[in-house]
Amino acid sequence: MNPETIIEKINDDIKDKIQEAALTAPRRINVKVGRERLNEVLTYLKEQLGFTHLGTISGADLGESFEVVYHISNAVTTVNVRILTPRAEPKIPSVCAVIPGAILYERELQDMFGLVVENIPDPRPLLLADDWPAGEYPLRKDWHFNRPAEIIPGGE
Amino acid sequence: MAILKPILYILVYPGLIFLMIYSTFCEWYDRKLYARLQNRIGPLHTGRSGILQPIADIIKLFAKEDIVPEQADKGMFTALPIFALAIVCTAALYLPVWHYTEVPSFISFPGDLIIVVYLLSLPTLIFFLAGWHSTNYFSAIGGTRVLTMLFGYEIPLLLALLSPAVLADSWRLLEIARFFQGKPLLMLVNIIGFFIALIALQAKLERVPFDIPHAETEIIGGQFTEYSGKKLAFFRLLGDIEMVVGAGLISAVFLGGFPGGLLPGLAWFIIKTLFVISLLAAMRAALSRIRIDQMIHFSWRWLAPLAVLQLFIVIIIKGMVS
Amino acid sequence: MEYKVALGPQHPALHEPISIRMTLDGEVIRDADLKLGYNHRGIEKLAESRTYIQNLYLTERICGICSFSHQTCYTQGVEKLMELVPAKRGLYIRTLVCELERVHSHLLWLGVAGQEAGFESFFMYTWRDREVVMDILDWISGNRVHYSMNTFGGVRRDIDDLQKKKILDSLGLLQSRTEYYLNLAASEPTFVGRLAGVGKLSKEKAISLCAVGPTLRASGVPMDVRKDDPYAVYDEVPFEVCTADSCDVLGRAVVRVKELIQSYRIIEFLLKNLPEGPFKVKAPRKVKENEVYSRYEAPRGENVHYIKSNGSDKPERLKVRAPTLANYAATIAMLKNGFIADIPLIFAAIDPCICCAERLVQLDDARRGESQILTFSQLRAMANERYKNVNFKKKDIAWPF
Amino acid sequence: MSIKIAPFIPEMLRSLFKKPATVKYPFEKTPVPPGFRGNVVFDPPKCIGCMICVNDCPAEAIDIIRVSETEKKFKMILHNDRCIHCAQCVDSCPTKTYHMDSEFELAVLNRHQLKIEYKKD
Repeated sequence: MNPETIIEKINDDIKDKIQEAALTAPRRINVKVGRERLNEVLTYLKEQLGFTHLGTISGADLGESFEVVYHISNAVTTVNVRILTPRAEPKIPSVCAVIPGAILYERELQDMFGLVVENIPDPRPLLLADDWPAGEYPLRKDWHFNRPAEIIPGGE
Repeated sequence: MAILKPILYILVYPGLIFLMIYSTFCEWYDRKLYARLQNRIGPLHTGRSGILQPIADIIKLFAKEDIVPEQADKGMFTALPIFALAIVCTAALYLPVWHYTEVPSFISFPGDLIIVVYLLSLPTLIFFLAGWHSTNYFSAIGGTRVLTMLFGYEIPLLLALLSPAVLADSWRLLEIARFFQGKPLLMLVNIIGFFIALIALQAKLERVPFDIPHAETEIIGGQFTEYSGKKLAFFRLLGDIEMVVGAGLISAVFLGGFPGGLLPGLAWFIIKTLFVISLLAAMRAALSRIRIDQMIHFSWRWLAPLAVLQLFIVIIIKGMVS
Repeated sequence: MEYKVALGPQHPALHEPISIRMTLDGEVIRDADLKLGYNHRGIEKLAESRTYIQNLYLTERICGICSFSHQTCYTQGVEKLMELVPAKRGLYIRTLVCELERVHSHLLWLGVAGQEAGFESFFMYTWRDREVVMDILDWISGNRVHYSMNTFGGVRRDIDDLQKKKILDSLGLLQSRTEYYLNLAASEPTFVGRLAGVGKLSKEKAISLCAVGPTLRASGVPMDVRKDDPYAVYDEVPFEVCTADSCDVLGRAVVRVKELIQSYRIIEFLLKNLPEGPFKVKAPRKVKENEVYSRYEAPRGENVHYIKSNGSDKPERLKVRAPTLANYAATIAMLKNGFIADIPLIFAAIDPCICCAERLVQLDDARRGESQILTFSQLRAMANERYKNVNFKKKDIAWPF
Repeated sequence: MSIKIAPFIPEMLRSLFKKPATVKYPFEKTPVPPGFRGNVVFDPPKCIGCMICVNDCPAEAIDIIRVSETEKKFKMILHNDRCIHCAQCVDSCPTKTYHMDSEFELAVLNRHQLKIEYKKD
C-alpha cells in the first residue's frame, strides 16, 4: 500500500461521496467532502484502508466559512479530510462514533471557533477559563486582542 | 535529691531537653546519610555541615501562619499534636538509659516493654484522628491508610519484641538488656526478629517504603494535609522523637541496652541508636514506596509468619539453654 | 461510599496545573474527568500576528522539555511551505539534537517515575546522569533548555571535531550508566511491583482513543512517525521501533528504556556519518499560499503542527497538537478502576507536558489592561470574595463522613 | 531480569564514599561552555539602521533609534527584561553588530535596571 494506490482506491470506491481527492505532497492526500458525508468517509477510511489514527482536527477561519480539517493517518500516509461550514450556521457533525479519541479536539473546536458539534457526547468547555464570557471565540479572525500597555512595576 | 532526680530525669536526661536536641540531631544524621547514599550532599549551610537544619526547619514552621479548617473540630485539631508529642516523650522515659546500676530508674517496672509498645501505638491512632478531624478528603484517606497499616505492622512488631523477652524471661527492658549483656552470643538468636522489628519500626515511622499514609505524590500530605505552622512543627518533632524512641527500644531489646552508668551509657545509647537509624536510612534509600494492599499483603504473608518462626526458635533455644 | 475528590490543579504529583476530578470508592477510582485550561498562553493566536522567524522561537517556548520537538516540527513544516531543501549536514545535526533531546527527556521521565513511585534514590541517580546529556546540549547549542538550533534551511550552529569527540565520550559513559541503573531498577521488587499491571490499556482501546508515542507502543502498536513518515534523515539511519506487549506502566517504561538504547545508537551513527558541507542554506522571508501538515515523533509521541500560509511573512493559522493532549483520552480510560496510589504513576506514564497541550487564550485581566501584580492581601480578599459568592447549601458543605 | 532483594545497596554504599555530585552553585561558580548565549552586546559604530533585528526579534526587546537626522548614527535600547537570549539578532544582522557574552546571572530587583542603552559617543 502506498499513497498512489490509496488515492486510486478512494477514487474507485467513494467517488460519489467526496468532492475532490488529490495527492498534494509526499505522503499527504487531501480529500474534500460535504459535511453530511463526513462520517461515512471516515468510516470507509478507517475500516477499508486502516486509517485509525486521528492526528488532530484543525479549524481555520476563512471569513465566509470555517474550514475544518481532520488529519487521519495510517502507517504509510495521512489523509486531510476537509469540510467547510458556513459562518452563518457553524455546525459540524461529531465523529466520536467513528473515532472515540476525537472528543477533546471537538471540544477544543467548540471553544475556539464557536462551532457547534452535533451529537457530541460531552459538550462542556475544555480549554477556556471558567469565567470566560460566552460568545467570544478567540481563534476567529474577527476576535482581536488589544495588548495592554506594559506596566513595569517599581520606579525608574 | 530524691525529688531532684525525677525532675532531672523528666526535664533533662533522657527527658525533654535531651530528646529535643538528640532527635533533631538524629534527623540531621538521617537526612545527611540518606543524601550521601544518593550521591548528594544533603543539608549544608545551617550550622556546621547543616547540623542545625532540623532546628531551623522547626523554627521556620513555628513562624508560619497557623490555619485551622473552618469545618474542623478546633479543640480536637489543636489538641492532637500536643497529645501525640506528650505521649512519645513519655515513652522515651521508659528507655533504660539512666544509671545502669542495681537501682534501676524510678519509672522502670516489670512489664514496661508492653507500656512502651503501647505508647508508641498511640501516636498512630492520633494520626488517624488528625486525618479524620481535618475534614479534607486527602486527610481522611491518609487517616484510613494509617489505621490499615497499623493492622499490618503492629502484630509482627509485638511478636518480634516478644521473642527476646521470652528468652530473657522478663518483660522489663532493663532486665532484657542485662540478660543480653551477660550472654551476648544469644543476641544472634534474635537476628530474624531484629530485622522484622526494623521493618515494622520503619512502617510505624511512616518512612519509605511505608510512607503510604502521607505519600505526597498521591494524597499530598495525607493526615497532615491541613496542618500548618506550629501544629505541623509538633508533628515533625514527634516523628523525630518517635524515631529516637523506636531506635532506643530496638537497641535495648535486641542489642543489649546501654550499660556502664551515666556517661558510657549515653555513649552506648548514641552509638546504638545511630546504628539503627543508619539501617533505617539505608532502607529508605534502597526501596520504593509500595501500595497499601501490597503492604498488608507483605506483612501478613512474610512478616507475621517470620515473627512466629522467630518465637518458635527462641522457645527451642530457651529449652536448650536452661 | 462514593465521593468526589479533585486532584489538582495544585498537587505534588503534578508539575504543572491540571485538574483530575475523581469519583472514588475507598481507594478505588470509579470515574475520572480532566479539566484543562489552567495554563493557557495564547500561542496559536499570537503566532498569527508574528513573522515566521519570530514564530521559530515562539513554538520553541510551547514546552520546556520538548522545545526542540515543537521547533523542528514547525521548521520542517515551513521548509515544506517554502519548498526549501535544507542542507544535508544541517539535517544530520538537527537529527542529532532530536535524539539528544529524546535521551534527556526519557532520562527525565525515568527519574519522574521513580519519584512518583516514591523511589527517590532512582530519581537522584537518573537525574544526576541526565546532567551529562544536558551538558552536551549546552555545549553544542549554547543553552540547556531552549537550544534554538533550528533555522529555515538547516541549523544555526555547526559541530566541530572537538564537540564530536566530547559527545562520543560522554555517550559511552551515559550508555553504561543507563544500562547499569536500569538493570538495578528492574530487579528491585518494590519498584517493579508498583509499575507492573498498573494502568492497563488494551491495544484496541489505545488505537481507538488515538493514543500516541510510548503509551501506544507499550500496547503493542508499532507506530512511530520516524518510520511511518520519515523526516530529517531518519530514512537513512538504522533503528528499530520499540514496542512492548504488557499494556501497563511497566511496558511504557520498557519502551522508553529500549528507545534510550536506540537513541544512543542513532547518535553514534549520526556522529560517525556526519557529511561535510554547509550546515544551512538561505531561506526566503515570504511564503506563498499553501498549507502543510507536519508530523514529528517527540519523546512523548506524535507531535503535529498544521500551518496555513497566505502569501505574507506571517502564517494564516498555526495549529499545534502536542502529544500530551492526544493521550488524555487514553489516560482517563487507564485511570478507571485503578487505585489512588496509581494515579501519579499512570498520569506520569504518558509523560504529561501540560503547558504543551494548552496553548491558547488570553487572561481576562490582560484584556482589561490592569496591573496583574496582586499582593497577598489582594489575593486573599479575592479568595474570600469568591468563597462568599459561591452559593453553598449547608447540606453540600457538610463533611460526608 | 530477575528480582533481587535490595539490589541498590552496593551502589548506595559506593555513593557513600564517592564525591557528591551536587554542584554548590552560588558558592562555587561553574564555567559556562564556549558559545553560551548570554547577554546581547551591541556595537553602535557598525549599525547601519536596517532594522532587520527589530523585525526579527521574537521578544520585541530591541529598539533602534536614529540619533541625528543627517548622520548615520544609531542608539540601541535593549530591553533585557524581555530578551529571551535566542541570538536571532546575531544571526540576522548583516554587519555583525551584535554578539553574545557569557553572563548569565542577570537577576536584579528592579526591572528598570535591565533596560540597557548603547549609544555611540
